[in-house]
Amino acid sequence: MHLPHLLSLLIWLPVLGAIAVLVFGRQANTARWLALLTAVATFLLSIPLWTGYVPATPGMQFVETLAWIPALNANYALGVDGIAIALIVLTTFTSVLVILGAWGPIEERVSQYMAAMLALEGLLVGVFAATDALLFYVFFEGMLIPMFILIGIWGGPRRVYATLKFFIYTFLGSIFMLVGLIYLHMKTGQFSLDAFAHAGLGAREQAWLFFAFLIAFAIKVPMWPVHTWLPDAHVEAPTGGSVILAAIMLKVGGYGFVRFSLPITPDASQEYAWVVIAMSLIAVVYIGYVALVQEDMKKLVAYSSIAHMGFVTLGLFVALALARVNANPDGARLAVQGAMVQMISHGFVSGAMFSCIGVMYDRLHTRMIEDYGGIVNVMPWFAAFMVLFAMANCGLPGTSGFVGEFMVILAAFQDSPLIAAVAAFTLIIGAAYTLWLVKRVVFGEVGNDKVAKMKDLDLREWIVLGAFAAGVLAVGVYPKPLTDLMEPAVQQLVQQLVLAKM
Amino acid sequence: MIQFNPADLATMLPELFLLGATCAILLIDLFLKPAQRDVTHWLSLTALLVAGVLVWRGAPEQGTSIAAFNGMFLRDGVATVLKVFVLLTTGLVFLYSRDYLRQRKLFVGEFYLLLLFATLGMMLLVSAGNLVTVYLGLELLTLSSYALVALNRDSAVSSEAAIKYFVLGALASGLLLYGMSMIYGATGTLDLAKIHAVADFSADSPHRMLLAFGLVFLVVGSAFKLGAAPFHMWLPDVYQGAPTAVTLFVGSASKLAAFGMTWRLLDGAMGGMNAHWTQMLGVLAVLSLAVGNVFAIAQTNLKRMLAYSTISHVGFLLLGFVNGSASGYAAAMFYMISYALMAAVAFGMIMLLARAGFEAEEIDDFKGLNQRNPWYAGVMAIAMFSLAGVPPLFGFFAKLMVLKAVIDAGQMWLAIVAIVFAIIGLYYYLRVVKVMYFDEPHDKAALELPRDRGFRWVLSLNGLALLALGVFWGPLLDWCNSALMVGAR
Amino acid sequence: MITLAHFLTLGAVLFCIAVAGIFINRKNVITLLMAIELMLLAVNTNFVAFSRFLGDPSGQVFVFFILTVAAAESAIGLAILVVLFRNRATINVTEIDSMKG
Amino acid sequence: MLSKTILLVIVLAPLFGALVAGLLCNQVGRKGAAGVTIAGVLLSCALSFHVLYQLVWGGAATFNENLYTWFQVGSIGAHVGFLVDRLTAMMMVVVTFVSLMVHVYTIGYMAEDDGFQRFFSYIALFTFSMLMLVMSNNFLQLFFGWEAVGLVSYLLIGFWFKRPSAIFANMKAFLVNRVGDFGFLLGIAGVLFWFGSLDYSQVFAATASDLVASRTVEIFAGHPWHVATIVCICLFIGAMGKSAQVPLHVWLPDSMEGPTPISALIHAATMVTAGIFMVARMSPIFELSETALSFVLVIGATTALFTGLIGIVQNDIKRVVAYSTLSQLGYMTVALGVSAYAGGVYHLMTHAFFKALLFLGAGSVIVAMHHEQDMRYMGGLRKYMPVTWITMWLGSLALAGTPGFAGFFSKDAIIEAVGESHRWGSGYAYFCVMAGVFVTALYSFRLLYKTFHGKERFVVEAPHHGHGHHDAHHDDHGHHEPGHLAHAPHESPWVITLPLVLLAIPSVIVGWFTIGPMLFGGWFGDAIRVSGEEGRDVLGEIGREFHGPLAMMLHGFTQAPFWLAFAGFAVATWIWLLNPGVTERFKNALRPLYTMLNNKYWVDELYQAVFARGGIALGRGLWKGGDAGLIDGVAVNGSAALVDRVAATVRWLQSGYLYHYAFAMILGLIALLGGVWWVTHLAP
Amino acid sequence: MSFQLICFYAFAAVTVGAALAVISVRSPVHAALCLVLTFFSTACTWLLADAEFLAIALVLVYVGAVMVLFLFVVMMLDLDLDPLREGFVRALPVGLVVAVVMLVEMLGLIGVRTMQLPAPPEPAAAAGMSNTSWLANALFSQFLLPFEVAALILTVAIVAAIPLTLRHRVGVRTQDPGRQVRVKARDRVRIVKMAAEKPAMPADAGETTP
Repeated sequence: MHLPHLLSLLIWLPVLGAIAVLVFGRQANTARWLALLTAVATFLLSIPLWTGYVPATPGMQFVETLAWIPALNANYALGVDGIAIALIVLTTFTSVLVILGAWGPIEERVSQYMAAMLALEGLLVGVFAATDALLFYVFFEGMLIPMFILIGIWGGPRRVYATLKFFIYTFLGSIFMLVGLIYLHMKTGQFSLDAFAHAGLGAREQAWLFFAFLIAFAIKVPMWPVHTWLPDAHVEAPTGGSVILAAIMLKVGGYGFVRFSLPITPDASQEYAWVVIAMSLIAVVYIGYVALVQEDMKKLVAYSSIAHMGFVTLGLFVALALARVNANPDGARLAVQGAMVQMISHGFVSGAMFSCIGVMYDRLHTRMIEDYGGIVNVMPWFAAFMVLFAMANCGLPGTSGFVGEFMVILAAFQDSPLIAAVAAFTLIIGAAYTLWLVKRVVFGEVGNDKVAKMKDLDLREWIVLGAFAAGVLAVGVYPKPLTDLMEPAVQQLVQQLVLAKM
Repeated sequence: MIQFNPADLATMLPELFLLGATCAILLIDLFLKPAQRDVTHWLSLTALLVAGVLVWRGAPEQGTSIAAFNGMFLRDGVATVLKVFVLLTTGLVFLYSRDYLRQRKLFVGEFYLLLLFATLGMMLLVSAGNLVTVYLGLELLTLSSYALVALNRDSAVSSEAAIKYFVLGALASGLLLYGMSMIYGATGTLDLAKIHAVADFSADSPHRMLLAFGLVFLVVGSAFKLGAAPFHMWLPDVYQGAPTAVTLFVGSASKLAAFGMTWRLLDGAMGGMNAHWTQMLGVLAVLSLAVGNVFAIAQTNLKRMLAYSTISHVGFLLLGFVNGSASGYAAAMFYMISYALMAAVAFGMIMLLARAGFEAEEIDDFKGLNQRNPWYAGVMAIAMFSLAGVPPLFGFFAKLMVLKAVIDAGQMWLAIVAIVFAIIGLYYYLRVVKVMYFDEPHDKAALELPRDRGFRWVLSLNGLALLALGVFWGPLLDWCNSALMVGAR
Repeated sequence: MITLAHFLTLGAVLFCIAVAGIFINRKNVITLLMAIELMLLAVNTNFVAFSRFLGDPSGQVFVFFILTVAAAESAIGLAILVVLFRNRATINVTEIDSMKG
Repeated sequence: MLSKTILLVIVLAPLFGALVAGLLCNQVGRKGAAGVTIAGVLLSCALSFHVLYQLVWGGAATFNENLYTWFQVGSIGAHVGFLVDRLTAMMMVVVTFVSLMVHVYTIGYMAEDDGFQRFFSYIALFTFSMLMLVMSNNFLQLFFGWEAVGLVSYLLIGFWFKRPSAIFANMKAFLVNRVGDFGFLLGIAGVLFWFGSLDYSQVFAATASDLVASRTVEIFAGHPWHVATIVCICLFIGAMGKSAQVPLHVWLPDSMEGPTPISALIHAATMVTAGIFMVARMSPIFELSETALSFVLVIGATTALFTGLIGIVQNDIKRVVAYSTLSQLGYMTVALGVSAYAGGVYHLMTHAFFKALLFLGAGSVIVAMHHEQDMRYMGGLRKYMPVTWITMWLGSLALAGTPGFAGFFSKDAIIEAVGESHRWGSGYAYFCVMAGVFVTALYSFRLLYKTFHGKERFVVEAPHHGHGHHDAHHDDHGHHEPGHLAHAPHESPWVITLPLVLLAIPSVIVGWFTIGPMLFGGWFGDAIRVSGEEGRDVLGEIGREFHGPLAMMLHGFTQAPFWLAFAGFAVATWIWLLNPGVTERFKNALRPLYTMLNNKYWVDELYQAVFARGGIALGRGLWKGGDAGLIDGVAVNGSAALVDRVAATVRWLQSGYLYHYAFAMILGLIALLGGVWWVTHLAP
Repeated sequence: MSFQLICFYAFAAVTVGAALAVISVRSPVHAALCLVLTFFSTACTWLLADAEFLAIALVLVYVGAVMVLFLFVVMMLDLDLDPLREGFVRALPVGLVVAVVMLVEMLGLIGVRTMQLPAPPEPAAAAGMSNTSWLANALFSQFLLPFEVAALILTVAIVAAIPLTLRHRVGVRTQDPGRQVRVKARDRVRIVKMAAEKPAMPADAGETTP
């Protein structure tokens, strides 16, 4: 089955749904059901994307092209490869769960919340589907607006600071990229990513462009030292916002590296790979230690997100060295695959962790670790899920958290055992902060009277966490379908890296 | 001996019609009772509409320019585009301000007449083919504007704004004229095209200095009208002091005309010296960006903040000029149009919230608007995000085009400066959104909307247009491009 | 023999006096307006001189228009001044600063 | 021929049981949970025996097949598959058998615990994980099993999650293991990189290549290292974590916070020996590096002696056994270090039986004592619980290396192998293992005497209040006065004693008929490879003098180890049976030594200070200083504040004065004029 | 040095002097009068440039109309003069410096030395007409459009200035001849019929929404 304009549908269906929710969603329940319906429909529609993808055919599939701005040669051009499909399906999947998760906790201005979520979903799909740089940029930036609103309206007490910081930080990064894109347009006369990759740039140009892209995507990922917006944004965001932010929005940064930095500026990326690698490693170690001492659960998970996303950037840039310096394309593919799997996995794991925190927050209205303790006594099911996700968070084999880290470390070792050693430090520090959190929150005697009154998961929460758990385990036990999906794209990317050498 | 050519009248038909209509309204209004002022309102709108149709219908073929009255008046693509949007924004001013004026006892014929005269001046200005027409068109516009700013006679701030505007405007006119005299001296003609043709910019030319000297004054005059730093000082006070309806006009339509004037003077007449004036405008652009964005942060009055935002937008606009080629001007024009439409929404929102005795011009007056009326909060948010240049809204694409023009010109550092200030600018636009969405309202009750349904509809459409043009901005860009690619010469 | 330079210098001097006037008279709006009239006079002198030395009438025509507009401008300007005075009971520039920052 | 189906059933049966018992705990109830898991493990155990039989007597070939591909990226593939040879089969039997015993035992031990089903789920899950570990045919799956057993160990140590000490211990165990895994993972990465595959058979095949064997790498410029050394040391670091070798041994004693059955299963018999198994499995790689083996040897020897010493001063019955386990693991490691892999694995097997027995026996005592674990409040229990007493004696004799008992054969072989070895560090190791024999006997008999002999040091209170030991199970001891029991101790039910008996049998006899083939008969075949180099194959050397178990036993009586053990027995008897009061004198005489041992060489304190508190301090510093201070404070908020301040200060420029506005215009004009003048006149 | 040049210098000197006085005298009235003088003398210099029409127009328009308006306003506003002069001395140096810098730049830029052109023959005379008709020829042919616009501007000035300043004061008793003439008998006497009850409020016609 090959639906025409499937990608457009996936982008605009949620957006239209958002409008519909705003228009018809006076009643909170109408808004909820409408939003859920849209999200589920989008998710179901995204499945043919996976099943219809032909791995044997290289390049973009489900291509749609429509002239947009003829004067600039900018097109409404969509297309996906395996990497994008994986991320799109992750997006649609998570969106369903997020909307489900917001069923009870969001009581004020429900329609606006749901609409923002749906709009965000559409824009995120757009980011992953766009093959025109301008279109990409529009989606890339456009999603800041609903997120801004989400954090700002339904967020915590310092939401204004957090959301402004979030918006300005990310805007700062991306606008430098815009300059880079315009420059590339000047060179090529179009905005097609494909054309950009064949622009024939000189070393200096590449270096400038590389850093322009780096700022944009490093902030989005986020990498140390431009990460400080993330903990604040997470802490203040409502649960759904945190989930979307961690599970998908951060992926946009990693995806950007794959689509922009590596193919367009391969030489500069190679030359400055050490910068990114160093930043990634610092992210793993430094952020790991910072996460260790957090007193706010969300902040802790936010920091752990940063550390985990460090593996994504590490993998991508190690791949560069492997492909071009060490003449080890297989290692490079492993590294890129690792990075990609890590993105998907982190989508599940962080989404699940934030959902868990959301479940607790809904009951006690605090995110402070010290306010909890001994949850397992009153919420055994919840505790089971929480421990599972915690284990995934510290990369236990059998969970998705392991796969990406494993692949990246294996690949990094092929570049330099030292890099691998520093990266592998996450095994220790990651386990330390996660388990310490679990120890203080889940285990032990019932912490206080309020905890004693907590109710275990209701069906809705069970479904949300269960779905996340299924994702976590599925990828952990059998990642092959995922890696096979992405393999042609990864192979193409690595080939491009090798061939594009000046 | 140069003869009068009746065909010239046909060329000027829209202006002549508007003039005739204005005079008719002037007479009709005299006989209207205050309660019948709506007649003037609708007549004025009709006049604008008809004039717009005439502009549109009689537009010269792409790439051609029709000169009338011995080159005094030019009808070309740029003139068409700018006139259409001048008429459009003026129409918005009328539509938005009726209730506002009525509440303030300003619902008088003079408002309409002065605005129509100003429109006439703008149409003349953007069509000017001669320094004299430039000057006269400008004066027709500014004299009306002075009076409009002072329209609220009983308001101390209005008259303060008016006197500031007047004195500085007169000074700017004086400077502009001084420049014109120098240009005239160097070339012996007042016709823009002839100046361009005759002017000898070569290094050994005896007139080179005179031209350069004149050029500085022309730049200053244009910069004043646009509101570029350091010739911007009048702008915040005038924006704040003028009745919001007038601010809307000064901030949208008259900026379009100022763009037209700048383009006519700098490219039309002094195009041969663009190596010089692009440098000057580059400096002014950076200054404007800095001043506009930094000062805006400290504001609590929304109108004043928008004034500084205007200055920063003018900085962006000037960056388009820095490119010194048709694509740059097209980008600048595109930018100006986008700005005019965004400003219209912003000021329209202020008027929407205003009631008798309550100006709604403090940022805090927008507190919790989303809870009181989500729709209009959304409209305002669109305007703010658009002004900040966040895609997929119109303002972003305007910025994109200008940045592209700058980068194409090889002025990468200007582009960097521009975006750095754009980030600073983001802060104060977001603050408005923050106030509307994240703060609790002073008054929980649903917003009391003006009864003028047309106002509400048009304002909403205006806001949505920012969104729609963010998606379908190609045609407008093409229009701007085609107007300029073969425009003046 | 009167040369163009004579007139231009006169114009420049008048212009600079006008500028100085704006700088020195920081109190009185009316004097500011007069300084601006001086400036226009400088402009007009330039135009007249150029017109004469180029043998072209358009410069003088321009002066004609400038005179016309200046008259209209004065009328409006003084009207505004009157309005201001009615509202504030002063035309002292140092006191007209309710809007700033 | 081994059938894939059988192997799958062996693995999946416990998993199925675990899932049923865990996910449907409320539906299946206590009996259901116990039943389904025991059935699963029983099935596994029986089939494991079948597999062993097939391999040893049925002439079945080694099974090595991939089941499914985990991922395939380019030429790099990761699979899930089984490699079943004799080594594996032996491990499978040990694991499933001990596991089965523990399952049965648990019915009794946990009878009154709320988490009954959960416990069964965990131990069945553990069995699954351990089987995955041992049956793996590649490093990935090995690592999976490795971590999975770690996870279950984590869950089980913290089984009584209300106890602060338990949830501290489980975290500690996991983290210390993670330090080992850190090395292990790097080792795996090295294997993949340098040996080109994750598959055992391919890796081992690659070791034959000189290109790989002699390859060096400069991780730090100027210091070429053999890749085999790096890989082996990294892998062994993993083993150090899992098998609790010094200095990563600290978690094992604390793991005694878990219920006793899992101490027997996980922390004595199976999981902790995974490291030994792994090194033995990797023998072809380890054989490439003398350096790495010496490292293994020294670590193992240190562990063997010094942890045993701590065991002497412990009062908690389980901790004594735990330190004994540490020490025995050291022995196994020493065996690996001298290339006597078969010796290590053999000791692993015998140790599994008698140590499981000892733990279960200790558990039996603890149940009888109403969860009192302190030996100072025991004594004279033999008359209350004879079966436990006897089986414990048998186990202890085996542990101490009494000739004829299983432990004797395995331990003696190791000691002899060390004596035979000329590897760097073997001298030190020989001293350690010899001294260790004395120490082993000392703490073993101390335990027996303090527990079962002498006078009763507990008081039985009249049952004056109605609550039995229902909640005492997972309550800390402080609930009662120490040594005050509500009822008199009595022998445990059959579900507890039966496993004791069933474990005691192999503890006594298994050595007799296995030592010959397993140690000297090349029983393991290709599974364990020792380099043919001169003097490397120490077991082969010893094997030449081996003339059957009886001869070995008799010969044992003439050897130093026996006499050392006997000396230990004698000293123990003298001190703790005959002159109980003398201990205080010894304590005072050897105060510094005692203090040192009692504090476990202060290793815990050191780690606590450096890693735990140091890490937290570092984290706090980075957070407050780096993130909040520098990045946010200076760069982010700082620049925002700067802009704000600039905005606030430049506002006065817009003074509101008309003439200032005019000034600005004129000044701008002058500046532009000047600029133009500069450009046209002055600039070159 | 020709007579014309001497005259020019003389008028120029008066112009400059008077202009300086405009900006420096205390009283706005005096300033305005000085401005008149400036205009006069400038007009004379224009005469030297053969711009007779404009010279006369300047005097007529400015002196006759604009300056009278100025004076009228100055007197009408009845200013308190003292505070308006504060800061004069303080600002003087700044003003002087700025003016001198400006002058130097302007003269330097204009390149006065290059402008020593001798005057060509008088263009109007060369064309065989008076200055006025020379001007008029240009004005009513070439500059027809601007001329009309200029007219428009004057209209705007009226439309703008009147409503700003015109004020119907309440309570001021003035005679209005127009009304007096238009008066009708029934306006003088009105017979009021008092209704017994209060009439209903009339609908607010002007405020309805179209």
